[in-house]
Amino acid sequence: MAEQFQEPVVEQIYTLNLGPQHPSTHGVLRVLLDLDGEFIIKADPVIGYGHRGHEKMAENRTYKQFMPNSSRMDYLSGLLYNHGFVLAVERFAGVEVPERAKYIRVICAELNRISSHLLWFGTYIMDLGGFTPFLYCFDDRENILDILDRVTGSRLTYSYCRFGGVNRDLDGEFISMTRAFIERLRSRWTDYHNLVTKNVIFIHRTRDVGVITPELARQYGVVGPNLRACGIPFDVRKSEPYEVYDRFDFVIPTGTKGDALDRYNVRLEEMEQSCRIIEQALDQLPEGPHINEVAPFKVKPPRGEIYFAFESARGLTAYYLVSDGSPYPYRCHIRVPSFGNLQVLTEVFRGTLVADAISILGSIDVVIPEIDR
Amino acid sequence: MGSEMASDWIRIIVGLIIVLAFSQLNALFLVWLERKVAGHIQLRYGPMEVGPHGILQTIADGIKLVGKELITPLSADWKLFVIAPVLVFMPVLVAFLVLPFDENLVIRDMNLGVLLIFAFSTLSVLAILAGGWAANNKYALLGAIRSVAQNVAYEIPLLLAVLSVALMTQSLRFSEIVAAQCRVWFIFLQPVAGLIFLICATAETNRAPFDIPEAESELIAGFHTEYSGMRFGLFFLAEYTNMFIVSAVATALFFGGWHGPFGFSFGLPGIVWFLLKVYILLFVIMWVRWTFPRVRFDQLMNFSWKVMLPLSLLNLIVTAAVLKFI
Amino acid sequence: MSNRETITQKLQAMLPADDVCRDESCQAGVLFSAQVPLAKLRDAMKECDTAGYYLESITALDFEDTFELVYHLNCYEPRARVAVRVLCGHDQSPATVSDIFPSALWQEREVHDFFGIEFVGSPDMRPLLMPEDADCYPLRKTFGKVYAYHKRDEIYG
Amino acid sequence: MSYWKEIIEGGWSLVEGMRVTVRRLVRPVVTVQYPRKQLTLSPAYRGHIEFKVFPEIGTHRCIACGTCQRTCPSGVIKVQGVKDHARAPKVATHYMIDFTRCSLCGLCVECCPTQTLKYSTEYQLEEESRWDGVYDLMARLEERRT
Repeated sequence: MAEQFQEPVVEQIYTLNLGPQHPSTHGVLRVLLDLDGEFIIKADPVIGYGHRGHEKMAENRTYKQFMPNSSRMDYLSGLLYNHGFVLAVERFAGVEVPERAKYIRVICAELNRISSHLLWFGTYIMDLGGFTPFLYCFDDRENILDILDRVTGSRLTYSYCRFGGVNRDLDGEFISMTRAFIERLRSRWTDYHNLVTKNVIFIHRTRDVGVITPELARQYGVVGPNLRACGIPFDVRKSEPYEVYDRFDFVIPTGTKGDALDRYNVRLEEMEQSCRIIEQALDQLPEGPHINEVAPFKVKPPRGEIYFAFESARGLTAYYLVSDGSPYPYRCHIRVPSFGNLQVLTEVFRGTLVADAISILGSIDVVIPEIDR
Repeated sequence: MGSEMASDWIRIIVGLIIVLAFSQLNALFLVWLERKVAGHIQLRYGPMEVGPHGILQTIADGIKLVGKELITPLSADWKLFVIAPVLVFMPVLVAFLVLPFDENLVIRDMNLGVLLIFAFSTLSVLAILAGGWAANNKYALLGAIRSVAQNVAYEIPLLLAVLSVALMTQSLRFSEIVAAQCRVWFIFLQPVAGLIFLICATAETNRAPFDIPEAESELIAGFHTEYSGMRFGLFFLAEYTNMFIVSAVATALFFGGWHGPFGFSFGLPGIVWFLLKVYILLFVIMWVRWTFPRVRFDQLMNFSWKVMLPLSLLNLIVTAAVLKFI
Repeated sequence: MSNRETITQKLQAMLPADDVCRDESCQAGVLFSAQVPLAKLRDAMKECDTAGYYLESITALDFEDTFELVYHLNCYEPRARVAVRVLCGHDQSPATVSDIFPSALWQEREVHDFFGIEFVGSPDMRPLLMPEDADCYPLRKTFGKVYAYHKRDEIYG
Repeated sequence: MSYWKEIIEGGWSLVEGMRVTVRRLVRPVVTVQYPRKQLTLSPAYRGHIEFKVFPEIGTHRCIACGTCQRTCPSGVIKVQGVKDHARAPKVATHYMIDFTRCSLCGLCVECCPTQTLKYSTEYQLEEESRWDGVYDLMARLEERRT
């Protein structure tokens, strides 16, 4: 688009208020667009409509009490956030975790990642105007939710991980359901590719749209699939393996150009990789307790701090915890991936069409409550 | 002479009443059908609660729409704003006058019938422009502008496609065009024109994947963002009635109108064949809508000017040449 | 030489040995932590920028005696995270780094929202997450219900 | 040439897409008509909390220790108990939860020293006012026993 874009005549510019109530801003994002015709001159995202003060809440709660909050920041990958927070505190306070619990967590976290990506896939096509793939994805996602519901008892905000293990043990039914799901998901790829990936309209809507160069990604701290789409194989699961991720064989999918189509392909491939991780974890799943029964009831990490990074569905997420030795964190900061991923849009939007802006916003996969915290 | 005039008038008045009743009921049915088709494509039921399989759902929705407050935004140009939904519906009704439902079931078989339909269906874009403009909303205005550009772009290949049919029959009268297809439908003789016509007709009626004037994920609802209640309902009904008309025209021009396939009628009356084909085409339009993502505005224009227009011109030239030398 | 070695050497050359700390095991998630004086913040960040690092997060800690700004930087290498820590008195204003890392702009706005720390030279200090008319700094320990308000040494000493 | 190729390939990709949707059109639907047909709940379903009834004593075992009250992140629980006489164990008399603010984390169930709490499987919880979301677990227990 950029070559067609010419410097505008100032008088022709008008402001369009995209959101906060708009069908495709995924929550309560508001973007002030300065437009020349349908070309975007300047974009100014306004966030904060969903600010709940999680960081302040953390200071007034014990670590255990903050645990349910963690899955409410990014409601699409709640279990991953939950997992990350529990891992951070465990490493901070030195809580032992049984092997089986580690595998259970990885399995559930990867299932959650697939469900998050599936939802993204559906809503992204819906942003582009195709309604039907959305429902197909929900059909598949419903399966994951059923599986997770079976073990966690909840469908969205799981609060499943505990310091020293997980809430509830897996049963045989769970394992067979998961294996059946993976098989089913793999059988659906052909349909998805025929319906969406190969579709000429879809390709034209996404190819060369919203290109994020590696340098731009670095400047804005873009992480996750968006970063991998521009060709940098950076994944916390590989670079700083936490839990048992170093025992699994999976690859980091990367793109080449960093456009919306690459981001799409990377996410689709990531789902397949998650399936592989789950399969390996199910094969290796050891017997044993699912929770460390002797874990202290009240977690009191020693004085100091920890910065724990993990890979959520949207990229590198980190909990920064400072403890004064009491059961309450002195400071809890959450580094969220969507923050940088959204901020880069001020740069990427420039010179694109309104329709492209929607496509780019969708392809970035932001979850607004995660940014607002 | 006098009695003939009178019978003509009676015919027109009765026809108009039937048209009004039919078009409304048909639009209601189409809305239901669309929701059912969408539902089953998406592995869900669609409306199920009101009436058997939800057949009365749209009537309930219509009653709800009638009961709703008609909101006129303060900053709107209210005269235009109020008149636009009426304007959008009028040309739709006129088009019914010349549709050949059966050999003798035409309200008025004009010798310029084809031209009349396209002349009037172009008018609806004016109403959309008026509505979008009068609402004084940027999304509505963007939608209206897109709609005008799109209609202008797709009108030309559409007419060129029709023209190649008209060349073959040497007539713009529907009854003659249909009569010429009693053995072979024109879709087999003019496949390119037929395809162009279908694509352009989808674009003309603002249906997905060409629904950029409405584009709910970009422009919220495009030109009817600010409309509420039955004013919105009129836009909605007009859209579905328009769909019916383009399908009917396509049936008459390319799919043999009231004729059965290859001259076999299987004992069915013409109107059954006609409506059957129309509803199959309508189903295809819905099927397309629930399959594809929306094209981008500039791509839509490119597609029209760079693909559709050259193709339709080429088709016209080839048709003319073939007719000349054979 | 890898990015992490470059930046370690550069920062070690820039700062006295007491102020830097390297932890190969990354137990606290950070490979290299540098206590940078307020005046040298921009220099340190520029070094990070040229070394190919990206800015991961900016956050502040409120202590009884001072604010502490913590900049976490990372590059696309395993275990390479760098923390740049700056003590910033309650009445001091650090310089902005938003011209070095564009991503700092929003993060500084967020810190400003929550702690009321002004960043000198920032082009845009409008509230980001807080409402436009907010007149409080919620993450300061003087706001709302607070369990503990320590001096810095009580935690890190 | 690439012009024609793109048109034909693009057109074919659209046909492929339409084949996918039409195949789904004739497949059985996956949704259920909710109020008429309901799915079975998962065995782990976490609703609001409820007292377990222990068959050997025929009632709950809550000793009103207040651990759940202190553990609850949202401050949802209010529990009170009495002792019959100075040496007797404490027995809960009132147990109220404000379900409108509950975040269903399940910490109360886990921290209970007598294991007397469980998750309810009720999920159709439509109420008329906010106050209807405040549940008296004792009253509910009585209701279930009778």
